Amino acid sequence: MTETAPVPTASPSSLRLIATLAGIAIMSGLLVALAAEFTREPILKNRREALEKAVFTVLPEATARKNFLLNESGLTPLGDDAISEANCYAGYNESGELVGVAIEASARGYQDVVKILYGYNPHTNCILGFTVLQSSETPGLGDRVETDPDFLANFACLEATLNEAGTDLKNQIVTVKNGTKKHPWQIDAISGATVTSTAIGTALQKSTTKLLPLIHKVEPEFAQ
Amino acid sequence: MTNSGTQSSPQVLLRTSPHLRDTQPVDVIMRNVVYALLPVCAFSVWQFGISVLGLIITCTASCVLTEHVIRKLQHKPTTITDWSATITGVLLALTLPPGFPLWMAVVASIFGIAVGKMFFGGLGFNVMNPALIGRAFAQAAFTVPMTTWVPNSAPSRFTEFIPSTLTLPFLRPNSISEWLAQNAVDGFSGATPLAVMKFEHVPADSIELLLGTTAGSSGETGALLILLCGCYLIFRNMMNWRITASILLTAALFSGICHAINPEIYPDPLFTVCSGGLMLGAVFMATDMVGSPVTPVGIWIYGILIGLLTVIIRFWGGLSEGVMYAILLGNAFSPLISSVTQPKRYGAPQKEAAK
Amino acid sequence: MQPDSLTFIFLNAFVINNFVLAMFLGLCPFLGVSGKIKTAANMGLAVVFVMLVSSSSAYGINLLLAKFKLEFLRLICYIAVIASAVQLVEMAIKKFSPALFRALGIFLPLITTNCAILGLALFQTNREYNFPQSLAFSVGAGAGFTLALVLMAGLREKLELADVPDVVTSAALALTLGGLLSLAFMGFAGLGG
Amino acid sequence: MKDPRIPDPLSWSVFTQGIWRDNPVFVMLLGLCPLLAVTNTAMNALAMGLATTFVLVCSGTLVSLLQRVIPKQVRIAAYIIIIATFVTIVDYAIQAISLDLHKALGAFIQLIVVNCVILGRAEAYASKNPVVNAIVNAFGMGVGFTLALLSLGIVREIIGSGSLFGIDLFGAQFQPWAVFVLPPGGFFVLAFWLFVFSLMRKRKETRAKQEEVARAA
Repeated sequence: MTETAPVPTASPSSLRLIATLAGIAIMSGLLVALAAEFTREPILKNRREALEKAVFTVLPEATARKNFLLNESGLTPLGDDAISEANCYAGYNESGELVGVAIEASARGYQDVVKILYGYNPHTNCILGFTVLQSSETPGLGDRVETDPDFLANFACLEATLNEAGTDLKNQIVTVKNGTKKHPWQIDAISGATVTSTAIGTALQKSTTKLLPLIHKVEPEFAQ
Repeated sequence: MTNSGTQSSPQVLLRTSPHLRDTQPVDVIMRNVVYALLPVCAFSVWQFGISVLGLIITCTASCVLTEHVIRKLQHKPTTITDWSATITGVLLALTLPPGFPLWMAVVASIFGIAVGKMFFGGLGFNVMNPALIGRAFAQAAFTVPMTTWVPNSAPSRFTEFIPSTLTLPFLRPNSISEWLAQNAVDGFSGATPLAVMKFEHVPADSIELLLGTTAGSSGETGALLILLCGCYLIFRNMMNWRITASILLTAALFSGICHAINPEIYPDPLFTVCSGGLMLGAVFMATDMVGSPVTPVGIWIYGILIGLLTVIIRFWGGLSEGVMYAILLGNAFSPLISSVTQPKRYGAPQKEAAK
Repeated sequence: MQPDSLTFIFLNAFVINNFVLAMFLGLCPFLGVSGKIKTAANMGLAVVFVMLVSSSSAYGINLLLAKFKLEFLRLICYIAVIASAVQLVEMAIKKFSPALFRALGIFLPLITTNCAILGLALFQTNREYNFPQSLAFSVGAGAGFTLALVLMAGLREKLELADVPDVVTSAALALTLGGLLSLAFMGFAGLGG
Repeated sequence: MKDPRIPDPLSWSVFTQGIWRDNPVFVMLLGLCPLLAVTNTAMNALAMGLATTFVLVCSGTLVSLLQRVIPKQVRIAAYIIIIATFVTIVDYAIQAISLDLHKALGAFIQLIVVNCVILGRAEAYASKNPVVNAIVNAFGMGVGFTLALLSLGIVREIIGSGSLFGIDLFGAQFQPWAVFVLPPGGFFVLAFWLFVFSLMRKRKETRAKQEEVARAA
């Protein structure tokens, strides 16, 4: 697209130019608005399903979910469709008891940022599991964090207990070299994929340090 | 690998070459580089056993054969007699892990020669070091085998192959855990000194690094021996010592500064220079005349750039070793460096060099 | 390094996930305008400039659209803004620095269809960068684009004398060079991690 | 490419032009950004191809219908708005069909706007030809583009992950060559195809020359 073609002999008035462009713009605006309107429901449904699947993966016992916004000023319940505004999702079992909270976290991986969703049970102080929401880690290496059974075994119950004052973790979550895990708050790295394993650990450590004190403060409010 | 682009291409000679050795025929220089590499090969076979011998033979044979076949397909006389494909094969083998599956080594050799060299018209026109292109391709394609290390001086190294070496083509490498259990010397961690330093901040013993009794790529251990072999080439005036010197000095200086700031995380200069593939790269790969700048000042800039990049990737990158990428990037930068440092022509416009 | 720090955002677009070599944005000029180092550098300069302008205007537009809940118009607005930004930049340069205009002149109109510019605006919106982050992103992306272009030009100038086999077309050659550069840039993965 | 005032008669070549003789990728080297960026799996390649075809056909139709209405001076701006409209629609449609697909293609769906193939078709063909021709030609171009995407996507997925359309081909023991699903692989596979086509062309030329010589003798 370089330059417009040579001007024809009878050039139309600029009014007509503007009018044509405006007409086309209005038409396309209408078309786009229509498309957005028609697809809103299915897209929301897809988002809900994707989220539900992720939440139920990290909170295996959960059968129902509720969206919340958690920040310094407290816990705000949100509607079922407010997925993008929420930052934590509570999961409940069939009898309506809270089985855990799913939270998003992210950290620097090998190639780019790794985004995960992890489940946390405030009663047992355990991180119950995680699922990768977004990553571009090396195929066959970094992406093993989701499939490697030894690595996933770290998350049977990864300890995240608050200190007495309730302001910080008692023991910081840390990723250690493959085969040297000694404590329940350590993550045994995948050998050869140290960077991605560490990224998962860092994401969990950062996010729990920030959010656990808040969660424990408002825990009763999660109840259905 | 030294000056090589001058064999069949009079155009290249037009460039201001600062090198005295243009008087020596290419194949003589190349043959001497092979001689200089032989002690390194012998040492690595002694260190890691017949698996490495297999690796060296496989890589060399596939490189030479690839070049020969491509020349035949082009209906042109073969160029394997200039020894350059041999050097590429040997160097590639020396940069691969000792237990690397042979079929993958063949793939890396073919890629290095075919895409890295013949695609551009063969010797003298390749823009980057073919051996390193082969290795970078293998690193990106077969990441896990490329970062699986075995201990040196395993007891059975002269009688049996490391199981992963003999993996069938197109299959994942055979498991070496059983072999490791039988052969692992006290507390072998499955990592190179560089990786141990990077991820656990435990430096290896410098004497071990100098002598080469550590884990690592086949031929990169034994910094002292590599340096000696390089000295032979320098002594015969077949290698540009400025490149080697500037890379090593820059790397040492840079890591020395970092070490002074935080000795906990950053290793000392001796470790930086002797560990990993830096010595092998600085002596035998960065000095490849085809991929380095042609101006005297450019040579120094090129060396400094490689030294800096190596240390940057090692200290702050996701990989524990960065020499290979640093040299490839150095090769990529070298036409630019040449053009910026080109002596001004008489009557040339004021703003000659862009960027 | 924090994933949302300005340094990381810059480095990420500059070398780690280089705009051209890892994200494949701006390939047309990468293959088309990379014959000479000088031209490539000028093109890069023009792109950095336009990127800064269009990235900041895209940031403003996005704020406006979000305020009125008109996100579905985003793409149309972005492309319109970029096209006008290129026009404005062209006019401004012409007025204030005729020398620069002569150097960049022919490249400026080409930039509108450079997908690196629109890609920049879209990625900064997807990643929800704030204003300083958007600026760091656009400078990084522009620098990365320039670097890739200039390196490519250097290699191609060098290869002008090469005895390249006649079945290797210049496009295949350029793409292979791009692949090799991309391979070399993989060394920057995880930088600053 | 031809005199703009004489509309093409509707013929088979209007359709096939985009598939072989003027293939947007292999012959004209257009639209390379999405071509390399999303072809790490065959599925992504197919989805991208279909999306592009949809935009090509729709914008071609509209541009052809409006060719007498749009003044020459503002035609490019008008085309871009029309294209952006359909791209936005496709973007929403893909989100409604599958979020995973949308995530895999990412911003590259929206980047269809700056795919030179589409603007090029609008400018060079749709704006000068009857609607039916414009549709058929755009469809042919779309098919050609999709084939190019697939030829990359299939090669990259088979070698790079040992599968095709997500179906495992060689079993668990196969060692995938990960480089092919990484960025350098995209460059190399496209360069490989261009090399192969150039080789074929050369062969054909040599054979034609030989036949000529033989006939002369």
